[in-house]
Amino acid sequence: MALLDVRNLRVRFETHHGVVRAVDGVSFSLEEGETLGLVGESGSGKSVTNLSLMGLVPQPPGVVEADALTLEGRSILEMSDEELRRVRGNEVSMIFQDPMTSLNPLLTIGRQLTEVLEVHERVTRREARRRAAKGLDDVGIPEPEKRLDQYPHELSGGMRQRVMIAMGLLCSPKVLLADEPTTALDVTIQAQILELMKSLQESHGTAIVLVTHDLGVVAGMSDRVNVMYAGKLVETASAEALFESPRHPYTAGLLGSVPRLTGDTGAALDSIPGSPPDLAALPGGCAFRPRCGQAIDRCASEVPPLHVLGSSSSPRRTACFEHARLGGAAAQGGDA
Amino acid sequence: MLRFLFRRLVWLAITLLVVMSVSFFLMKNVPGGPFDGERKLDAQIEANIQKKYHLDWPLWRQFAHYVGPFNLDDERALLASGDGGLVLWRSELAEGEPTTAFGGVLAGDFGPSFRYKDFTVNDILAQSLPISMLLGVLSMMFAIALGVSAGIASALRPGSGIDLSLRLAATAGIALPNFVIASFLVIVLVFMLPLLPVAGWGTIRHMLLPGFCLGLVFAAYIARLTRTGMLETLSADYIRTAHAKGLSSRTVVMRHALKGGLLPVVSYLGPATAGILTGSLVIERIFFIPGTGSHFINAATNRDYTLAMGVTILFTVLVYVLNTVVDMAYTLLDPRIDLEDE
Amino acid sequence: MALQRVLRQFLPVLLLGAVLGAAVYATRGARLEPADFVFNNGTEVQTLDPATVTGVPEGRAIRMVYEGLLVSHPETLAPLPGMAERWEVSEDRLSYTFHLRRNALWSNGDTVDADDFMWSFERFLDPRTAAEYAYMLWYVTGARAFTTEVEDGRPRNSFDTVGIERLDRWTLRFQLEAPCPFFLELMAFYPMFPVCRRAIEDMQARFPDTWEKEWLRPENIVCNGPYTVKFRRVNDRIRFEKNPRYWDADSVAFETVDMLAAESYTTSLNLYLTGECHWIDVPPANVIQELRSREDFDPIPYLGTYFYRVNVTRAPMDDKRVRRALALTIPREDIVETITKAGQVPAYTLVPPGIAGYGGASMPRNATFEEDLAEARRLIEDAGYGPGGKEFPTVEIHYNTSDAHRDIAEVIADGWAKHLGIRAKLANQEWKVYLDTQSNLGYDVSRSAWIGDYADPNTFIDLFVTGGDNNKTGWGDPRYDALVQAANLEADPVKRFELMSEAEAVLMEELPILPIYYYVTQSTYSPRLGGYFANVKDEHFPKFWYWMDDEELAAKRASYPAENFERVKTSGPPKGLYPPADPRSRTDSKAGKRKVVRTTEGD
Amino acid sequence: MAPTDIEGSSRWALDEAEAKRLQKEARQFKGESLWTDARRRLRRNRTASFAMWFLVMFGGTSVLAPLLPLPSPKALSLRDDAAPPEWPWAEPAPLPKPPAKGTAATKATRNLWNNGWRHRTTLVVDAADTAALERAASWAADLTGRAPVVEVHAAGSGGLEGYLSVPMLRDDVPRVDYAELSDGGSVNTWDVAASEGRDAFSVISLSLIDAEGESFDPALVSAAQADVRGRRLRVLLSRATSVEGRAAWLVEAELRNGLAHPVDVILVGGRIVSEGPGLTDAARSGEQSARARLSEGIEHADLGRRAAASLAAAPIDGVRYAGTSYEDGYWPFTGLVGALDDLLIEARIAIFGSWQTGNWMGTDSKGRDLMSRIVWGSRTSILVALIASACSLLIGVLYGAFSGFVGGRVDNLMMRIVDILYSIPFIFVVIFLITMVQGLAEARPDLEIDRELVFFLVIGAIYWLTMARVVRGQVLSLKNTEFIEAARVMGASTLRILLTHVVPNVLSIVIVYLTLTIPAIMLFEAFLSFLGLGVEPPKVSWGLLAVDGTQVINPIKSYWWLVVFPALAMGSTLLALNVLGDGLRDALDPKMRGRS
Repeated sequence: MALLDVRNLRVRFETHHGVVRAVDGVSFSLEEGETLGLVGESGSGKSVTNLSLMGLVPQPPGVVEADALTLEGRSILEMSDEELRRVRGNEVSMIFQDPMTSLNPLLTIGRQLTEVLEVHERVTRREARRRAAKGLDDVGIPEPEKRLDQYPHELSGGMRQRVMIAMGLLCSPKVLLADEPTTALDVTIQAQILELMKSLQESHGTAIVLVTHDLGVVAGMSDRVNVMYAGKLVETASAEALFESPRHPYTAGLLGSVPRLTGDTGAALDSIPGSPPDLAALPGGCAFRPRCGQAIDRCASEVPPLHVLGSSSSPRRTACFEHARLGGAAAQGGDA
Repeated sequence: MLRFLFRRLVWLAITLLVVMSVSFFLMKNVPGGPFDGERKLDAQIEANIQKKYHLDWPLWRQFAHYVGPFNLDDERALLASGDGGLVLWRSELAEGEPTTAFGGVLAGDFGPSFRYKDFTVNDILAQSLPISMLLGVLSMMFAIALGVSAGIASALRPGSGIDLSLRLAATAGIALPNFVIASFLVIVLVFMLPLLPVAGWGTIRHMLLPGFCLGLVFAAYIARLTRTGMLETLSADYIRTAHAKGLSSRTVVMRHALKGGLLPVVSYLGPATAGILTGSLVIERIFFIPGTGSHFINAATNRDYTLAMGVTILFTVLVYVLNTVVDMAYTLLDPRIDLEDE
Repeated sequence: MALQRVLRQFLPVLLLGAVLGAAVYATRGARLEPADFVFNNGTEVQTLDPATVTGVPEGRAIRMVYEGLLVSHPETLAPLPGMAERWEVSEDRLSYTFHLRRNALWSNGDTVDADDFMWSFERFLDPRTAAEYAYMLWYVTGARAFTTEVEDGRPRNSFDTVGIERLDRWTLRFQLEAPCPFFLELMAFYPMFPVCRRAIEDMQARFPDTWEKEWLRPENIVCNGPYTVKFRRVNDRIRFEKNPRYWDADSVAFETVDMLAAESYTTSLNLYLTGECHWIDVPPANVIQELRSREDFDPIPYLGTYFYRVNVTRAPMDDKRVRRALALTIPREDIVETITKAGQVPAYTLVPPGIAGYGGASMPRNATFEEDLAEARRLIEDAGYGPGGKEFPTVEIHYNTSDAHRDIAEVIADGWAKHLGIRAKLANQEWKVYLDTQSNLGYDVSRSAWIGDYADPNTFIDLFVTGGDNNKTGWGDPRYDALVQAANLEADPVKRFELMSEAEAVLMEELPILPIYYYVTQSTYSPRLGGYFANVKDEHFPKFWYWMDDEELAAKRASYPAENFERVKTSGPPKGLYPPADPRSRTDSKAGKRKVVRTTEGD
Repeated sequence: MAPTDIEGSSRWALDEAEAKRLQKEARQFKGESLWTDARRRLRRNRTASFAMWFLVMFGGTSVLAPLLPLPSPKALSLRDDAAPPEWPWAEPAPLPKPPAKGTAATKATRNLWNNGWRHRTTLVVDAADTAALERAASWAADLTGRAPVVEVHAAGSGGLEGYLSVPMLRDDVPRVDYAELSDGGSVNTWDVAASEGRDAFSVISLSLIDAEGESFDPALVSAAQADVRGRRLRVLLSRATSVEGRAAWLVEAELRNGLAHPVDVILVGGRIVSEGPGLTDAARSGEQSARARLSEGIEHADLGRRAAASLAAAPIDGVRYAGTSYEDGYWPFTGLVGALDDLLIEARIAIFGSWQTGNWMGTDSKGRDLMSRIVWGSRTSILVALIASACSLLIGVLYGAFSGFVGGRVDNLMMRIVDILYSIPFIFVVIFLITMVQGLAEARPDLEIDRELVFFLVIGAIYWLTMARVVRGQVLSLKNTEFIEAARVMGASTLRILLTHVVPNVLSIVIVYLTLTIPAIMLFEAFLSFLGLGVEPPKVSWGLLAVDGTQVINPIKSYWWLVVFPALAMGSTLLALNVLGDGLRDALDPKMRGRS
């Protein structure tokens, strides 16, 4: 049984603009110790997917539905508030994008760390403090005891993200949802943090859902990658396979817009023309069609289903009618 | 922190000096005098009175005499006590010793009151200030308890019926002058349901109505500030973090949101307390409470120069101290702010 | 930083401590034992020093603790023996001799003797005391010079030049400059009350700087009246305690009396209605309508007139015809019936009625108000204003801020506009500014009032002599001055009043003032209060007060005139406070029947 | 990189189509402007838009007060007691005592008889005597050229009495008969400055109103002018706002052409339509005093007297002259508002005639209609709220923003100044300033100081302190945010940063604070007015009404309506203000963009 099983997850927000389908029929599963990358542009539904895994989508205006949304077989959707609370931070924890604003500026680091332990494990204050210090030590923060009494504003961004990670891992959760954990950090820190997460994953055996738009990060971290566009999964594959030959024009576009060190440095980066669609007013057919260079007539009328491709050892799926042609094109260097 | 306090103290001294001189010259330039009455006095009697209270001196001299530290009263020797030694403080004088060198505000003497001739300004303030402070504390407690809980309740469910009705009540509290509310409450709680004494000062029962009426408008303000502040903090990222940690909603609100949400309230407390002190005039009248509030206006309308100066100085110091306390409390609540920055 | 950390830790504790401390402090205030009798004095008294007081509220307090040579009868105000047992007046009415009683003691045990009086009068007149009422004693020879001739801050003359003489330890004699028919009344007037010389000199020695306040502190004050001061709370109350050393202590009923300083009329009424206060001096204007049918509200004429001063130095009010037109057009009936409501009487003279033997002179009027109006219009035209004539400038009615004054001014302005076509603007000023403006003649028409200090027309007539301190109109007339002068020198009371009436006639012809109405007293008091009488000066004397027992109350109620008064609940007084065993001093006062004054429309 | 590089480089060069596409994209991305968005969101916020409409309605009522058929807010109708509210359809409550005849309210016709708004001459006839009534009516019509209104009320003796009254508009004046005019008899002449010799001038007051629409003959005016004791005519006044069927400029032209002598000033309806060269100060002051005269209706009193005289000379059987009353009915406003009010009054009379509402909210103890006082009082209160809060807003926000933004020593100093000002007893400041202004106004009447305006400004000047503090605190925390840094990096000037970045971001707290301040200001105004430092009676404001109201709450008798209605008016307006304030805050909050 998968640790986390998501089938046909649909999240919509009912706003005055109309119904926004932030996530529309996403399915995936997560095994223990696995790292799943969730890639896409802003607004493609990655973060909402993540939040719905925690039961944190604000309702109303949000509505979360799924054929299955289970953690170790227990349905997250059917959990009571109390049960959800026990899951959060304990079995599933989350790291947010911006360490600057995600820590409460008015409370000490120690207080914010220990309260997780106090809530989920009945430990004494002293024990909680000890473990919090150890947690900080684990994520490579020097002088953890001293840090406990400091306030977030006294730490650098990287330090704060380390604190966030330490907080996320304090209760040894089974799943760590990392929502763009490195976006707000500079590159050297980014690498450290990623390295840290990887090593911690190994030591804790935690499964990670890594939400990012940084393909480099995904490549380095993930076992498998889900690419999302306009609330839908458009491609899912193992990291290597995906990078080798994207089978969806959007994936290809994403890859094409990553600067490379090799090859013609003077060449222009290929950007995907246009901008992400308004989720409240999606065009019929394939949502990517207006920006797609490969679109055919059928794309306008039908929503392409996820085609299963590849071998059973490395299963991959793509939601493009033209995936076969694309496979060849991708080999030519992502010239979409 | 200590440096901050020291600096504030220096500023307080400067502020006081400026306030004192501006107020002094202002009030002396307002028409009318303390001894004017319906009956105009014989010129000589008026001159006698003026002389007795040194109102015939040039302004600068009156001011110097008022501020001190040297006693400029010509009837008494300057600078020296009876035995020729220098006296620094009244208490150094043996009882019955005939002179003092020091007087004025700097020697802690606010002078005689012109209106309450049997009392010095010190006497009056010493009598009325504790009463006002008590009333103020009580109404502040009312205000904070009512205001903060109403503010939280309405911030947790913005747009709901509770929110709307609380906001309605808060607005009514602001819009209806407290004397209207006080008059109605007196009718209801004293005459229709004889629960509370009608007026006066003494037991805790005497304080409930005035405390409530006085605090109500501030409760309404605080409720609004709390609501705004809470809405702001509740939408902050760290609240989401706290939820993700698995904290119960109550803990999230009480521990994570409230502190931030109350920051605007804290900075409001300084002016609010000052407002309660001066704004208690009407409530003091209605409930017949011998507090300081009425002096703020009455001393001015009576042209009781010394008392007016006394309450002005008192008010300045109080507001100053309160604001300093609030600033300190602010830094204690919000670690990001450093007092040394100021 | 470290300090901050510590504070941060302890802030909640500190706050909690503060709150708890406040709560403890709050509950600490023990409940005050209620006094036997409580009355509202309306404001905090300025001082308890008889020499320097002026106002009515102060008078009430002074009478609690001091007694002068004479006291007044509570109803008729006739002089009764006080500190003086008996007195003689010389034939020429210029010399008064008082014989002190020998059993009068100060509350410290000292005897009250002529020295105390001599010292007190000297102090009263001394410019250094700066007594506002010093001029009241200027009828005594040399007194005026003693007060006003100052050298180096001291009186130039010795007190020997003043016509107050100590004949022996128990006898005093006053020599007057001119006959003063109300001199005995003056001797019962509170500024003339004595203070204890030894006690004050003691304080002067002990507190050379602050003795002026020290001797008045409750623990230091030495009194010779029916009560002593137990404690004072500014703006709250003065608690009086019966003075056991008072010479007539047997007839004093109440052990303790509280004098409140509640300024709000509504609060005062509320206190009265809840039984926490037994006598209030003024109820709120809007309940007077309701009160008038009750037995506890008993307005009677009061020695005061409400009038407008006219600035005769300004055109067009420098024209007598204009002033008369203005005076004729004031809707007095409307004012007393719909604004003041307490039974005030429309005034057409300066001197209020109620001074026995004084005829006075009223301003000439026509048979009806309509004819008055017609005459007024004619006068305005004669004066050259109105259609075809000059334009009448806007008149400003100047008054000090108060609802009652505003209401009256609105009605008068309305009347002038309606009947004369004169636009009147209202200008209210804060009290002291108002006084300043009035003294400097910075007004057109200014609201004024005068309450008589003693029951003699002189207290009113004297105001408007040319250049008088309280004239404040810029008006002056040699005829008037001569008549007033003559009256002041006249020994024959009848002739004197005639001269004064003539003077008033001049005033009413010239009209530098526009009389509006005469005051009434507005005291509201428990029907059970005995020894209390409404009188023309609204002065009340604590030594006579007591609680009626049920029998007496029933008798009092039975004596009400045919009009049915609404009975009000009277809270039962504490036991043992019914009339004292020896009601000597009340015998004649008790016989005094309740007078009911109902001012009615037109009859 | 230099801009020329961009243009020169083909790599960066955009073809036109591409540029358009990008622009379109940008537009799409940018969506709508902050303000459009705010407006949209405000419209969508139902409570806020309701509040806004409510306020607009209330403001409209206040501005259009003269148009509404309300009784006069100032005309007294003396009676024993304040009257409780009555339903619009209810029979008028009997008065506690019969009113003095011909002067005040009567039972059945209170509406007509509540003084104010019009001048009238009243005749008393026996209501039963129809013939007398008719005689009186025709006599009145003859005299005035206007149909009288008949009112009937109970006479004191139990019978009925008819009151016949001739309602007159404010600008109605006795018609000047041209025949009369030619012999100079009825031209009113004020020798305003006659005694001053050389500068002497005359003011001729003529009625140009022409009820029957007869033509206006300037020649007659000219003739009259020659009649004026041979003096040069300096000012020509007309008391009519217009001549029927004739534009003001036409009247002016006619006057000009028709007059034989030069005229310095021509006034039509109290407004100067033409100024000649030789206008002296004396003439100006004469013009002013004459203008003040215009609205007073003394002419009508004259009519009344004429009527009385005529009746006395030739009595009509059963008809008695009762009196003449005239009243503006409200306190006049100056300037534009005054001009507008004149128009509105005329519209009111055209629409409603003499009908006016009953005492739907009761009356005060002087018989003035409370509803009317609330409506008219709103003018003062809204004015004070607007002026004072605008004043406090302007000073407070700029001062606070500057102080907070500049920071450091300047900030410290500026805040200490606020502390000092905060402590100085405001009451002395107010008394001092008001006394000063009064003195100045007396010394220099030519400055035309509006005392009330000054008073409002003083209130505003007192209330900016807290605003400055609030804003400064907010700015202090904004100062170090990235977007301000960004703006600074981009070289924006301090002022620009303040105005475009800081101020909009403190707006939400400012709005909240403002909605809290306005009620305080209204009450403060009442308090100061009570001390004699503010508006002068008979003018009222809501604050004054509320203060007056509380004095009537007591256990013996409570005139509840005198508290409830003013409090309701004030409360609902302030509630609407608050709701609107919240709505505005939400609408302006960039973080709330796109949300509901």
